[in-house]
Amino acid sequence: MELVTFSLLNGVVYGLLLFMLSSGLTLIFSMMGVLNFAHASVFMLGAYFSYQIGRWIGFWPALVLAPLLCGLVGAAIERYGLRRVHPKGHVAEILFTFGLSYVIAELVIMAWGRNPIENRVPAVIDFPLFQLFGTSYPFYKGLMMAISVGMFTFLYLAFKRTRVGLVIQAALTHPQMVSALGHDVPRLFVLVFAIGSALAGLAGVIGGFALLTEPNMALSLGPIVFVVVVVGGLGSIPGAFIASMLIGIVQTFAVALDYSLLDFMHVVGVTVTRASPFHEVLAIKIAQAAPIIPYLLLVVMLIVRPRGILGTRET
Amino acid sequence: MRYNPLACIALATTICAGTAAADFKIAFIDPLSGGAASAGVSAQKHLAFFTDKINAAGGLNGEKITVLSYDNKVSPQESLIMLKKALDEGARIVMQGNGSSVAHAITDAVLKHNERNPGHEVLFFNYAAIDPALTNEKCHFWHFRFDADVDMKMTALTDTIAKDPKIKKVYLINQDYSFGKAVAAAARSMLAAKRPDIQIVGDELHPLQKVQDFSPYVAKIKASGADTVITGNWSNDMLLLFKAGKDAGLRMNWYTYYGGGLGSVPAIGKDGVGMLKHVTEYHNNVFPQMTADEVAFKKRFPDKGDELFYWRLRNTFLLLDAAAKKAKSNDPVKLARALEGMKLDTPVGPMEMRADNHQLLQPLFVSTLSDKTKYDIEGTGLGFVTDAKLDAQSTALPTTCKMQRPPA
Amino acid sequence: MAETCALRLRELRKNFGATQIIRNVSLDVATGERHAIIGPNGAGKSTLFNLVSGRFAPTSGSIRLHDEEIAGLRPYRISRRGLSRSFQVTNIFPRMSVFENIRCGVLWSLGHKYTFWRNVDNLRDANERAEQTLEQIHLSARRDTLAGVLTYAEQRALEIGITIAGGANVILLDEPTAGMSRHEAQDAVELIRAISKGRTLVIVEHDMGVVFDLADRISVLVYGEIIATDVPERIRENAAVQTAYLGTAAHA
Amino acid sequence: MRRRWHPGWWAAAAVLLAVLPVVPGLESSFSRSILTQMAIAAVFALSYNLLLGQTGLLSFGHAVYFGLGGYAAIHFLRAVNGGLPIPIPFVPLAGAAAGLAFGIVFGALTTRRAGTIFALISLGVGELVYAASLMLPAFFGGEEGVTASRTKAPHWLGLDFSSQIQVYYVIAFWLLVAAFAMHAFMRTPVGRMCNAVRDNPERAEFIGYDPQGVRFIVFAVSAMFAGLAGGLHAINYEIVAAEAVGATRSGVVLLMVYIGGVTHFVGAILGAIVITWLQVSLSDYTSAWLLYLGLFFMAVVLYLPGGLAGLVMLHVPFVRARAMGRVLRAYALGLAPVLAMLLGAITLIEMAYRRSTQPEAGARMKLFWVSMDTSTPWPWLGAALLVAAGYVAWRWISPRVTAAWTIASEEVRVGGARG
Repeated sequence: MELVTFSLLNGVVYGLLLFMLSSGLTLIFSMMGVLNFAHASVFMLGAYFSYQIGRWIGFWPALVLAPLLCGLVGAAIERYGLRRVHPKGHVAEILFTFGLSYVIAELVIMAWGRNPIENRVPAVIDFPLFQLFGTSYPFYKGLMMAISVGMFTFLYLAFKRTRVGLVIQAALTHPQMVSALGHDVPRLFVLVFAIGSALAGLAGVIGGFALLTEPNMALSLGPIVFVVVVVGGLGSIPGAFIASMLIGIVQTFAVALDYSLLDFMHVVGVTVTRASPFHEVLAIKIAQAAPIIPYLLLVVMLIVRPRGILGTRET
Repeated sequence: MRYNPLACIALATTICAGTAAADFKIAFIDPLSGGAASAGVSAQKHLAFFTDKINAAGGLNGEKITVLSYDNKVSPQESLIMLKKALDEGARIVMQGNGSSVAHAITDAVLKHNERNPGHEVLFFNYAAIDPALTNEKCHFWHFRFDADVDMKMTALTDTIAKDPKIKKVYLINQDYSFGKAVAAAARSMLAAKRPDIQIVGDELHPLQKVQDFSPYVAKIKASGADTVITGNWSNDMLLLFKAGKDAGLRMNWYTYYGGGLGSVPAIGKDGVGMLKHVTEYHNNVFPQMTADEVAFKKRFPDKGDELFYWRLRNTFLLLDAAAKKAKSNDPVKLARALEGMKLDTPVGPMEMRADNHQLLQPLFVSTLSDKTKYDIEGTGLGFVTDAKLDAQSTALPTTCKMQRPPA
Repeated sequence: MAETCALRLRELRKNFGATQIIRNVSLDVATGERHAIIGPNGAGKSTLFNLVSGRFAPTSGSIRLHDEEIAGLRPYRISRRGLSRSFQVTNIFPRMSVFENIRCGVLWSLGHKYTFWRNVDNLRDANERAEQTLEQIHLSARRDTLAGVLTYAEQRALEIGITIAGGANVILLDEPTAGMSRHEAQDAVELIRAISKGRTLVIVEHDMGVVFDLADRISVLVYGEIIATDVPERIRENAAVQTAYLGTAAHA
Repeated sequence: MRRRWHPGWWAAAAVLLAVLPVVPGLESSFSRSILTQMAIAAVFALSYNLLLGQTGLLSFGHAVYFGLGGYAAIHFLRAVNGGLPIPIPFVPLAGAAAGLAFGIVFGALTTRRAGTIFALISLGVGELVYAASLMLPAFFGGEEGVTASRTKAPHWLGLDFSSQIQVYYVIAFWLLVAAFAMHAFMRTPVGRMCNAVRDNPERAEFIGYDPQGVRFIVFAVSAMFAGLAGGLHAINYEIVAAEAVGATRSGVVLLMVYIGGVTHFVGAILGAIVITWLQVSLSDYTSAWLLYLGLFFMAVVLYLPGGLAGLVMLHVPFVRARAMGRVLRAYALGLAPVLAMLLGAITLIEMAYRRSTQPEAGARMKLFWVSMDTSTPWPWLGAALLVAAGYVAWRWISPRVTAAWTIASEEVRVGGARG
């Protein structure tokens, strides 16, 4: 019983981390259709900025300044880079951000060196929040959950309820018409990209404690961010939230299951000898394959229901 | 002839081959950029340090050693291209350590090169790839390993576990590839032999460098009631596992291969004191006083992250120097023959290069993290203190290596 | 006996969400007939074309092409059965040459389908048919220019060229002369008359001159319903058509 | 791609490939192995360009078919070592067969969609196959990969394929065959329809073609040639490891094809040559090579969508109209400031790298034969000044450069009309 509650709690915590990571991308991808390969790199920048500001000024100012700085970086990327690439289509946008992810990783190496930096949880938030069956849960994970939920409500309201949200949504599919109605669409895109990057920066501040702050962080995070956005559904913030919860919990529970197809076949009475070629494939335990379950989900979802769980459109 | 873009581009990339000066070239092929760069760059510093020492004392039979560094980015294909470049530039020894996949590519290429180019042989000094296959089914005359392999290190770990009656339930967690599986298999067989009463309550394999959050695995370890964890994880997989354990307040005996690696001790912090053990050929608290080499190394490389981590590289160059004097020639074949079966004394005890499978036997230390040590690691105030020391001979294991030696 | 009806629509309906675009349309187009569909903007003319050509699947109702049911089929299946359509908004292959655009339209119908073992320049039948079509639409001079750089009228001509290149026996033209000058429109009408000999033609057009010049019969579509189908003369006097077009002023 | 290359081009390419390894300066075994690696990369890049350049399909997992082809070929080579009487030059065909088979299996899944969704499915498949390669040591050989020997095989025409030059000629032969076959494929009906589906998938459907059918065929053909490239990799290195199906290889081939130029057939080959050289040699000169590659890639995406081949082809009309002199003068005009900017930027980058990654190497450093002390502010100020001056000069000169350019292109147009 204990393992189930732990898995559930760990699953929720990991799911919220995933959502926090991909919330910025959900905003950018669903509003601007830009599959930002450099999103994880901006997240990494957030972790490095918060480490640096934290050492100079302290954790709480870093919690505010690091996301702002990442927002500025995002605005610069859109204003001086992506703006020229938009007319060339989605493929060019993806390629531009693909090159950008290499550049940001090397710039981080240039500034902070190759080795992981000690982005330790600052004392001010380094105490156990609560005990459950002897396992303590640190406060910073609680803070992370709060921020993650906060991001969800902010995005959901801003996206659906405010005028700016609606205008941005319209600008995605009919930019000419929206600009004809007097809205400065390019500046809107800069705003959206800045907000998305700031969210990534905020996620980086906390993520930097949960994960390892090192130049390879963006690469090792890799495409998990796209899985959340696509499985959740393009253009849907609630979809992304459900997807990150789903992935978090399914992956955590999968780790707890030590059974493989082979065991299942034994139960059904079919025995596969060790010599047969399939033995190796069938012997893979679900726990062993747990971390690649998101990609399995991605491929199956894209084929069966490319709109994703709550998506409104396909590209 | 019409304008042909292909021709002009190909000619523009004329690459001039370096001229072979009359000195003893060692090619160092390891990651110097990208993810695993920190390990490669650290080893590069050790090479520079130890070769300068030998050169200061007159080099090898009068020839100065020059180290040619090549960045292979932990890719077998890049390493093979760099190997060709090194052979062109007259390298006589190739040194590599990070990644068994690279080691297997190089050992295979060196064997084929030597068979196909008699008279231009090259030796392969492997200082860190510890897949047992390299000195068993894949062994050959030109490959020398200067680091204890998976099974030898597991012998040291399981000997220490055998002596600790409090250990009842052991949990194995490793990376899902040949190295991780070798660690798990060795742990199972040796524990069954030495302590049949110990119950293995978990045997976990997770994809290599893919897991971002180890808390589910930590929860599973807690639920299994284990009191000890054995793991061969390295770099991110080790650091993140420690971080998840610390977050969940997991109090566990950690028996590791790379628990003392870069960034690991800061990750586990005070929770590791008395609990984190690792097996190495040296650590900075073996002697009450820092050795001369460590002092000189620290002076030359003051940065916090740069410790004299690879003691085995010191042994490597001791052996090379002795072999050159014994063979009175720098020809790789003679050096290899001199190196086989060579015995040397070192401050921590005698070491021997086995003649049958070219595996170096050197003393192994199992040490525990403690907060009361003279020298600490990466400025954390925590250092390792020796639990048990195995002398070189006791780490020897039977080998299936059937080596073909070149004609005398 | 020879089939009398090339295209037969029965109780065709299409709605997007709550709004009904096509409300219970039934229409017969005889083989070899030139049938025009007219109606005010937003009457659902293009949507009707999209239903017949398979771009959208109808909400309900039946579409029969040469007595075979095609409602809901994918466009390439319908095209293979001999129905080809043009688009109101030019829909060509911009980064391929004009000749290649036409030749692509020809390939399937000549049975080349997915061959990947023969060089397309050696397919005499395809190249001849493409040259012929190029001749018909007067674009031979622009044979090797990229389709994307043609003028608007040339692109409209190419649009028609691709549609007729495949030799389909039922041709749907969606406002072929839209945006053309008087002279260009006249050429287009001659071209349409020439290519629709011996074929069934359904044309959507606003230019009444073109409609009355070409059509054997005319249907008037208003708010998703056909209010009248008749020969041009009677359509001209039909009261219902006038009110639909000219609003209530007609009764004054 | 409009006209068929007349045989002269193929003969020229064949002669060039034959002559290259014996050109003075290129005959060391390292240079030959680089040329071999470029040839393998060219086959792989050409196969990738069938998808990206010709059919508009952006795949992030093309290394899957390269790697699986490589594994099949190496297992086939092991069978040959075990006695199968097949000479070495035919071993890569096993790779092509495996590439085709897996292309069909995975293609059926991946080509159901296009655009961004296709890219993400290919990404997902790539991650799955890479993870599987580490978990199934029987076929993938685990960490140490699968090895075989190309000398324990029946000799063919008296060759034992032990030396690098013989392997080079086998691979050059297959490069020529593959390039010719892929170029011919684009001239077939389904090849033409690939371009049609790239430009306008909807219209392609209205002329009788199922876009998914076309995508499926080109995907399988592209996977076959990627498998062939994997086979060449297998016989050249005699080892195939898990990195052959890794994400980095998929990323590198994307860099090659896009920088080389997606719109021209020769672009992929150009990209393969440049990127292979950069990958192998640039990392010797500077540890910041990945930064330069990233910036170079972004510059191509921003300013050179046609890639290097596009740049070269842009100047062909000038050469023909003998207006090239004017264009070169225009470039010379703009060269000085651009060079100044580059020099300043490179110095700044190298100094920053030296301080962050090699602090122990001391502050003194030699760059472009100029030694400087990075601890003092002067070199930093100097470099920054250089960049600023270069930028200002460029802003001042650039209108003149563009003016000269327009005059030259005007000449070409007028010349064209007259010619």
